[in-house]
Amino acid sequence: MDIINILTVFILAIFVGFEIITKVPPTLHTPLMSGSNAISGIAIVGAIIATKVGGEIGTWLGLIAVIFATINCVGGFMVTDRMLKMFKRK
Amino acid sequence: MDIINILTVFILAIFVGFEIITKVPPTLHTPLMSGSNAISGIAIVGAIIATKVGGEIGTWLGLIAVIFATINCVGGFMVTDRMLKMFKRK
Amino acid sequence: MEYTNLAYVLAAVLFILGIKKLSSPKTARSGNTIASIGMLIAIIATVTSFDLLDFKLIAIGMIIGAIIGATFAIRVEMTQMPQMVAIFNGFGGGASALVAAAEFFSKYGTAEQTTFLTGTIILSIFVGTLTLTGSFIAFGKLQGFVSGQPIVFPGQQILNGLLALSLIAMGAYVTMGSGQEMNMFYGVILVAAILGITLTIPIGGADMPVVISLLNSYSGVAAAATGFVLMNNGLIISGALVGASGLILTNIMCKGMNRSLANVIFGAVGLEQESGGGEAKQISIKSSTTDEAAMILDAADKVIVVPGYGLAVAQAQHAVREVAEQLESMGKKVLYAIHPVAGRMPGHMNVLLAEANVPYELLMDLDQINPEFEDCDVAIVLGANDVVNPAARHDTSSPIYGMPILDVDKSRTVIVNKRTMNPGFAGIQNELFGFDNTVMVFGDAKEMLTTLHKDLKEL
Amino acid sequence: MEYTNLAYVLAAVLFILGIKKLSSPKTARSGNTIASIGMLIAIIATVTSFDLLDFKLIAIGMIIGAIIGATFAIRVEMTQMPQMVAIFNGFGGGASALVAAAEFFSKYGTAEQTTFLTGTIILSIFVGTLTLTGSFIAFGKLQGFVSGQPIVFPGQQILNGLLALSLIAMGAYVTMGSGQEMNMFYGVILVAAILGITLTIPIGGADMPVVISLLNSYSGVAAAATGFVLMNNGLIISGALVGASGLILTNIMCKGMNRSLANVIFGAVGLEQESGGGEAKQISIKSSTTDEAAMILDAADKVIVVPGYGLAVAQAQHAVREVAEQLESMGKKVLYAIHPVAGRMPGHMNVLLAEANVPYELLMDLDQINPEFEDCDVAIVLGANDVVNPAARHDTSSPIYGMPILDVDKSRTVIVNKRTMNPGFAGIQNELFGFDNTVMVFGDAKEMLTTLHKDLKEL
Amino acid sequence: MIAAVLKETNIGENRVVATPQTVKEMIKSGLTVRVQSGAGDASYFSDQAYAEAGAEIAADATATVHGANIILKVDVPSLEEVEFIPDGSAFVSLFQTTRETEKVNALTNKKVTGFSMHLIPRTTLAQSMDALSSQANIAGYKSVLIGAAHLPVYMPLLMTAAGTIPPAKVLILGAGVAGLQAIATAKRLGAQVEAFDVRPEVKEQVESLGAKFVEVASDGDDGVGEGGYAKETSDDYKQRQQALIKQHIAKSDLVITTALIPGRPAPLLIPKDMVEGMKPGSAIIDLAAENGGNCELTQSGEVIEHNGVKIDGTLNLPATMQVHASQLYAKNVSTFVTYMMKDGELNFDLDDEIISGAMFTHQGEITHEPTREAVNA
Amino acid sequence: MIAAVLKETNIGENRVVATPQTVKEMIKSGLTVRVQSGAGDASYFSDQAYAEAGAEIAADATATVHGANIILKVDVPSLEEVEFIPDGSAFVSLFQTTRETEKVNALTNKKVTGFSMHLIPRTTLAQSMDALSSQANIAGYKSVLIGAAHLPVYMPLLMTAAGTIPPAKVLILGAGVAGLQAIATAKRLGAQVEAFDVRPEVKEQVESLGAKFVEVASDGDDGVGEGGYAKETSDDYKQRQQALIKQHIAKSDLVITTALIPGRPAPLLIPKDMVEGMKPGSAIIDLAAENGGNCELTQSGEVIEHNGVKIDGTLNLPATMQVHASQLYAKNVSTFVTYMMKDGELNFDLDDEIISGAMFTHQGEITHEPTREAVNA
Ligand SMILES: NC(=O)c1ccc[n+]([C@@H]2O[C@H](COP(=O)([O-])OP(=O)(O)OC[C@H]3O[C@@H](n4cnc5c(N)ncnc54)[C@H](OP(=O)(O)O)[C@@H]3O)[C@@H](O)[C@H]2O)c1
Ligand SMILES: NC(=O)c1ccc[n+]([C@@H]2O[C@H](COP(=O)([O-])OP(=O)(O)OC[C@H]3O[C@@H](n4cnc5c(N)ncnc54)[C@H](OP(=O)(O)O)[C@@H]3O)[C@@H](O)[C@H]2O)c1
Ligand SMILES: NC(=O)c1ccc[n+]([C@@H]2O[C@H](COP(=O)([O-])OP(=O)(O)OC[C@H]3O[C@@H](n4cnc5c(N)ncnc54)[C@H](O)[C@@H]3O)[C@@H](O)[C@H]2O)c1
Ligand SMILES: NC(=O)c1ccc[n+]([C@@H]2O[C@H](COP(=O)([O-])OP(=O)(O)OC[C@H]3O[C@@H](n4cnc5c(N)ncnc54)[C@H](O)[C@@H]3O)[C@@H](O)[C@H]2O)c1
Repeated sequence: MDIINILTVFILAIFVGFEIITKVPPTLHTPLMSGSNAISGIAIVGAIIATKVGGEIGTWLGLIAVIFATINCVGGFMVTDRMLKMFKRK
Repeated sequence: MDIINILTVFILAIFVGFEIITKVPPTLHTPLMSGSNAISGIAIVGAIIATKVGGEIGTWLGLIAVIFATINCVGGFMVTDRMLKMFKRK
Repeated sequence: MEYTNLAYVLAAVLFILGIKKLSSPKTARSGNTIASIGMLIAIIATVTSFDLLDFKLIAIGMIIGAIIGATFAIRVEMTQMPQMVAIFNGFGGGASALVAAAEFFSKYGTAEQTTFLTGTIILSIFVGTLTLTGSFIAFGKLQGFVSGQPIVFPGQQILNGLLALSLIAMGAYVTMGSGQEMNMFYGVILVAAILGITLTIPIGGADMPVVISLLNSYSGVAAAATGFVLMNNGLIISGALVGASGLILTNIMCKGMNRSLANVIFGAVGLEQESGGGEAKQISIKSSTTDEAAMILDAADKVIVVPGYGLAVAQAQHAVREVAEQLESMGKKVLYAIHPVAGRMPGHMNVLLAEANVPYELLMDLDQINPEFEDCDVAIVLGANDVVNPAARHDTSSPIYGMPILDVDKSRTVIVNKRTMNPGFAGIQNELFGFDNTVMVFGDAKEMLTTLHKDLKEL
Repeated sequence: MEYTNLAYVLAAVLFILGIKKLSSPKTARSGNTIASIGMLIAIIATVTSFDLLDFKLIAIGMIIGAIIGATFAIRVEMTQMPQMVAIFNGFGGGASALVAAAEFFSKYGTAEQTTFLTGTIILSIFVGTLTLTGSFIAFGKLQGFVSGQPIVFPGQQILNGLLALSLIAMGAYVTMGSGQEMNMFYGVILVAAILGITLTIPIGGADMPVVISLLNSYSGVAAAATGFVLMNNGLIISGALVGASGLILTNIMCKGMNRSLANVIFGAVGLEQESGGGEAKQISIKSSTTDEAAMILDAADKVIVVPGYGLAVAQAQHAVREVAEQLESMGKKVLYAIHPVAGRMPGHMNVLLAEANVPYELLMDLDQINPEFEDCDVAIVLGANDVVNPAARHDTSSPIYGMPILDVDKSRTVIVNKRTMNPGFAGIQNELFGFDNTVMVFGDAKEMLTTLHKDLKEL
Repeated sequence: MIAAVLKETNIGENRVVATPQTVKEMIKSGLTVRVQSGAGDASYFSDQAYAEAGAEIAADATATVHGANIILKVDVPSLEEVEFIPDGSAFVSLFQTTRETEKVNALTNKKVTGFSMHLIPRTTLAQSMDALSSQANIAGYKSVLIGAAHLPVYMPLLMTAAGTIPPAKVLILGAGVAGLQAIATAKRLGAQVEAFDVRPEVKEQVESLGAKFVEVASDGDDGVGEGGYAKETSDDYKQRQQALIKQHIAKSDLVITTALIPGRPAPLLIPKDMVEGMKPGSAIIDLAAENGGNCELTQSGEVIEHNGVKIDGTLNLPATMQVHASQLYAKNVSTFVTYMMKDGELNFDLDDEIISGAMFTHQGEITHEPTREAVNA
Repeated sequence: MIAAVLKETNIGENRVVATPQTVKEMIKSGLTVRVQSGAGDASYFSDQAYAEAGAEIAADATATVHGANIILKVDVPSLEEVEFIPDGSAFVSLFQTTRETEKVNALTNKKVTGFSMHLIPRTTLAQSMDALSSQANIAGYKSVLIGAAHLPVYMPLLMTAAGTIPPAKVLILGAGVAGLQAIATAKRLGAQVEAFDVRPEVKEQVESLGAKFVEVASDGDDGVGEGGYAKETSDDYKQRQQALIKQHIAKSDLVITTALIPGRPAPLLIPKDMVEGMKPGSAIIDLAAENGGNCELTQSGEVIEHNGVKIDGTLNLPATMQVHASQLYAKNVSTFVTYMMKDGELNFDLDDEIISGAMFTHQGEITHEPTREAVNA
């Protein structure tokens, strides 16, 4: 994978990120923030890889990273869901 | 460039395409159509490449393609500009 | 190769920004410029990236293309814009198909001819050719070369289905790559060309813009497919962009016409609606929408509202005040012209507008307002008829000859709203409706004003 | 590798869809689910793509993380949501930094340590660490561990500037790769951590949500940087997505607070605004915007409008009718509750609403309307005060004790619009404004209703 | 060419046929205008104002008409007035030609060219001369004010600390110009307004003012109607219509009747039994009182009470709003007179629809068919 | 406990102090209600309706009050009426206690507990008993109807074929309850309405009805004012205010004055010279005529004309809208009476602001300070 290619992907992803959010009612600000925060838990992918490719120190750092990233993902998605339950129409 | 990568780019570009257009006043429908049509003249890039890599038949097909694509680009952008001039506020 | 790809990404970014800007009236023109710069970058990057290019050939091709394109673009009349777009679009689709074909011929029989390659080539040729012929039919319909009426015959849908099926079969056959491929390949081209025609021909002239928009989306798809053929990021991104945004735009246009896409494409068998009514024999009118009216009003500085009996019938007094206030908030000067006999009782319009709390200061009587029409940008006539009939000024045979009327026709543009072409109280036709500077917006005054209000806000 | 990348693309698509859906109330919950499915796919793809993974270790890590995360998520009170988000976000940033660090250690000194790699590692560590410490401070502030007041000291901006400069210098040094790098590497981590703290600590509690959103965007950037480190498409796309959308969201939130981002980050030195007015001593109120009001109304089926003297002062009779009609067009039942003494003369509200042509049938007097509040979703109180003061029902010491009032507080939600917390004619405070189911929207009734009307249309 | 403006002689007639403004207009068209002293007093136009506008002021009626070519008045002339009108001159006033046959004859005998403002065609072109419209508009407006003042109840809906006041119900019978203005005025005051008229096109006009049109629901399934026969059993329809009106009258607080057809007896819309079905405290304003009234019990020129129902037959409401009534009527008349002026001369163009329409005697002949019939009857 | 409803005796007083509806309410509170036969006739409430509501019908006044604990009336009682009121009973009516001192004395002597509906405190809580508001509201409404009927011109703007009619200019002096309702009604009729009041907070209220408040522009630069002295030279200010009002009156077609302060002489707002500055054909409705009038020329109870300006001093406008006036007033009274009922007994709780506020005599003492001052003066 060359850098240009990956940059292309990066730039396009940024555009998508900019465009998908246009108008959000204020009540959804926190849930949206929380939900997209959970997505940044994608670092877990890196963490898993790190446990393998990083040597011993990598393994341990990777483990902590896995824990951290999992907290982020699991906590993030769950807390978002809790918040959103409140908005459900009766 | 592997196919997955190029697919990634393709998919992301589609998302961008879907997202960038949200609300267009009807008077801009035609200019917008015309402008984005001019962009599809990007086929000219392919046409240029074709003149080189396509052998003799490729050269000639490529030439016609270059002509076609250029008509699309040049005509498209110019006609769009003409239309848009009308909307300029006094 | 690296900087070329970088250049493509840059071009794509400019396309994205360009399209974005094109969707707002204030930035549209710069958007077009930005996109064209993107195109320039992409072309330069391509030309400079290959060493052995036949620059002369390419230059000749580009010059020829540019001359043709520019000539068309400059010569075309404003009213012919849609067909211009159609024809340009057709060329774009054609170019993609040609490139794919070139690739097919050059790789045909070599080891490089993978299934993926052939598949994308077939796709590119199919979509590109269909776009080409479809666009040309659209052009012909709008230009009057082909009947603008929907051309329908029994079994049309079935024929199209069969064509599509055979196309898929042949495409698959070619892709799988077993014997006799060349014939099949030509077959694909032929059937795609026919399908482009048969799919477009049953669609009526009024629906053409939607079809052109759809074909525009297709030409993007064709470019993207060609991109896959050539494994070229620039083509892929730009093509996908145009394909996707074109689809969205098509959808928006359909919604604007209150129809679904399927309805446009397959519903052509239905009836074309007649514009205008039977009564208006000699007058040829221009009928328009509230959108257009909103645009016209947006460009105006001084607007005069002319209420008539129809406004009262529609009970649109509040709606008209809301529109007027909206216009005022947009910085325009708005006045109301009250004709002494508008309505059905003396002072009818006063009662009506007072109910909606229109300030007395804005109401002008005939003597006050008539000089104002001279430098008025838009007069908007709402359910008034006899009181704005210019025949009263010059047609001695008219039963209202000699009655002072509101000189709305003196203003730059006149927007007239009424439900039909039926005459008013005096029972006489109104030539105003056919004037060059008059635009009719049909519909109940209240509904029309409500929509207009929305449209003005959305400008 | 190929299917892993495909899975990442799929995950990214699900993230995109998820975020999109999260921005509309109706689809938000399914959006969250979709995003979490994307995450699951990404994890499974990663885990299964390496042969020699220490599954046990990873499983342990994930279980520990999941337990901690879930416990937090379940235990937390609704009011503590923002700090929860902050702390989760910190962990995310931390994880990215850790991964980058692991990569640094493993590649340190090897041939694989290119400038690009080191540069992205430094970036990832810098942003990740800053996110970690900054988020923890934000958490502390909201949770009350650290003072919610802006903590400012002279020279703060200068200190931050110096820290940032040194960070850049050290980062560049490491990237260039000349001697003593390890120390410098630790230095980057340390300074980034400090910067996270010093940048966050001067920001007041009220502005925290904006800061959290910004840090959320940062954690996306950190993930993307890590993606570059690992040349991993999944991380890059998702990270870029979160980074960009987070920035947009931050901007939207700033606009909602009528401040610029720079103002939030650097303007902390200014004063915190007090919410509410001096007079309302004991009552703690919830102040909100027309957006919120529109959302609340959107979810309602039955709405009762309660006009008072303030509506007349604002001359908002037409505006209220427009809002009511908009609500009706959205399928809601709208009634008007007319209190016998609302306004300043008998029948004041009738005169007012008749002027705006509100149909008589919708006007309900006290006896008719009070039972209706029981199953009313939203009562919207417009410039009324005394006539909705619940003290009249129970507070024997109140000068209006015994007067029948409109029981707006019986409805599920009460939206109260007035300009300030000033009392009405009777000169007494109104406890209604502090009720749990009451939301205040401050402002002139006409302006508020006009904006509300716009917001309702834009829902 | 001299135009003479006479002072009105009828009691309660406060209007005047010309205002200083219209005097100016007539002078501009080439006429000499002579105004009888005091003609405008009741409408607060002083002799001085007329003089300033360019009129000659004449001391009395005889002096005013002396040598005049066209004589202008609001009301029908008395027989004495006809006496001193110069032979062969023209005369313009509100003239119910089919009722005042004696005076028609007198004018004919003097070879006076008589014009009645009542006879101006109701066309779009002639609207600015349409005195019937301008005066009926006033009557419609004023009738509501008077009616509202008669009522022992409020017109608008009011929700007050002492209870909720429901809006008054007002029913307008006959929705011509007067009726429509009455609708508008009653609506303004906040009443619930309904109206009825025999002309079907009026429904739309009534609704254009936000009021309800009372009509027999067209229940297509009420018997026959297949081949169309028995469809137009207008008797049955009329009866149901009557019954419906009776119902609505019974519920109404104020009924205003406007079916005044100039020159003909007013149609009877409210017989005695309907009045007796009304609530005590309600009121009827009968704008057709002059021609016999739309209500059976109406006493021309009087306000009576029957079973607690006030029935107001006051005549000539426009004269009670004399300033604007005069202004509008004078404008109608001056537009008509100047319309007939060609090159400084009065020109009775018999081919002109408006001029011949308004004319009822000319050169000793009765030119208006219905008038001739009435005179000969 | 018996409540007695008397028939009114003043000429033109069509109201009645109880309606069948309020009779029911009073009975529900534990009272026995006795109604004098014919009491409701003028307001179209029949004896039968009262009987159906549960009231006893008594043949005459003496029979009605016999043994009654509380006696209810609209108007102040005549001295004869006071005569037959049982000693020690309670009495409720609209009573200008500072003017009718003789009657106050008579009631005191009979140890009658007197309540005046005029004295009900103007608080939010007491609004449902506030007869001053309910009756002033009617007066304000009716004054515009009468005023509009007086005018020789239209109220609204009308653009017609016979010319454009400008809207009438209406000026309201005093924007209390009556004034505000007058503003609203005149606005409804389409007039251009301005108002003036001495209380500054009224400006907002006037504007809340869409009318213009007349005030001296606060031109900060008109002389001194630096250190604040000469700022409140209220004399100068007042003078400019007067001059301004004079200007506005001169331009007005209709002026309605409402500065009626119960029990006190009305302030003089329009001296003769201002009237003489008005246009002929304009009119003044003086709602304060009862207490001397806001206009110098007002003749109480009469409509006069001065230099072409009508000045209407008609008294007791609420009585001309007797159905609703009675309904509202009766509701005020019954709310007040039932408010005093505790466990089936009348309870004159002197600690209660409303009860003690409305009371002027009790157990042979005058309890209302201004009344005592007036009696002793
Ligand atoms: N002012 C008076 O006192 C008085 C009295 C009687 C008669 N007139 C006569 O009435 C006429 C008044 O002139 P005018 O221009 O006001 O009216 P008009 O000439 O009668 O024309 C009214 C127009 O409004 C349109 N219309 C009706 N309902 C509508 C609705 N719901 N939405 C939109 N348009 C609607 C009608 O066309 P569509 O059907 O195509 O919609 C009609 O052509 C004059 O001829 C005048 O002489 C006046
Ligand atoms: N009906 C009658 O006959 C009559 C007569 C006299 C007195 N009163 C008394 O008036 C009161 C009426 O009650 P109410 O609830 O109608 O009025 P209220 O209690 O006087 O309250 C009106 C509220 O409207 C707000 N307001 C003023 N202008 C506004 C604007 N432009 N936009 C938004 N809000 C505005 C004010 O708050 P902010 O200043 O914070 O905006 C005020 O608190 C009762 O106490 C009644 O007794 C009634
Ligand atoms: N061309 C113009 O500009 C113009 C101007 C004014 C009036 N007009 C027309 O003149 C005509 C008459 O107007 P007008 O106000 O003088 O009418 P009018 O005074 O003659 O009659 C009043 C109304 O009473 C109605 N009526 C008669 N008999 C009735 C009955 N038995 N029951 C119920 N209603 C009954 C009539 O239909 C009419 O609407 C209308 O058609 C009107 O449109 C035209
Ligand atoms: N609490 C309640 O709910 C309630 C109900 C009704 C009235 N009120 C209050 O009662 C008070 C009086 O109301 P009202 O209608 O009985 O008033 P009113 O009849 O006593 O007086 C009418 C108006 O005339 C004004 N006025 C007096 N002298 C004047 C002068 N020289 N020039 C101009 N204007 C002059 C007064 O300010 C008042 O507004 C007001 O404050 C009103 O708000 C309160």
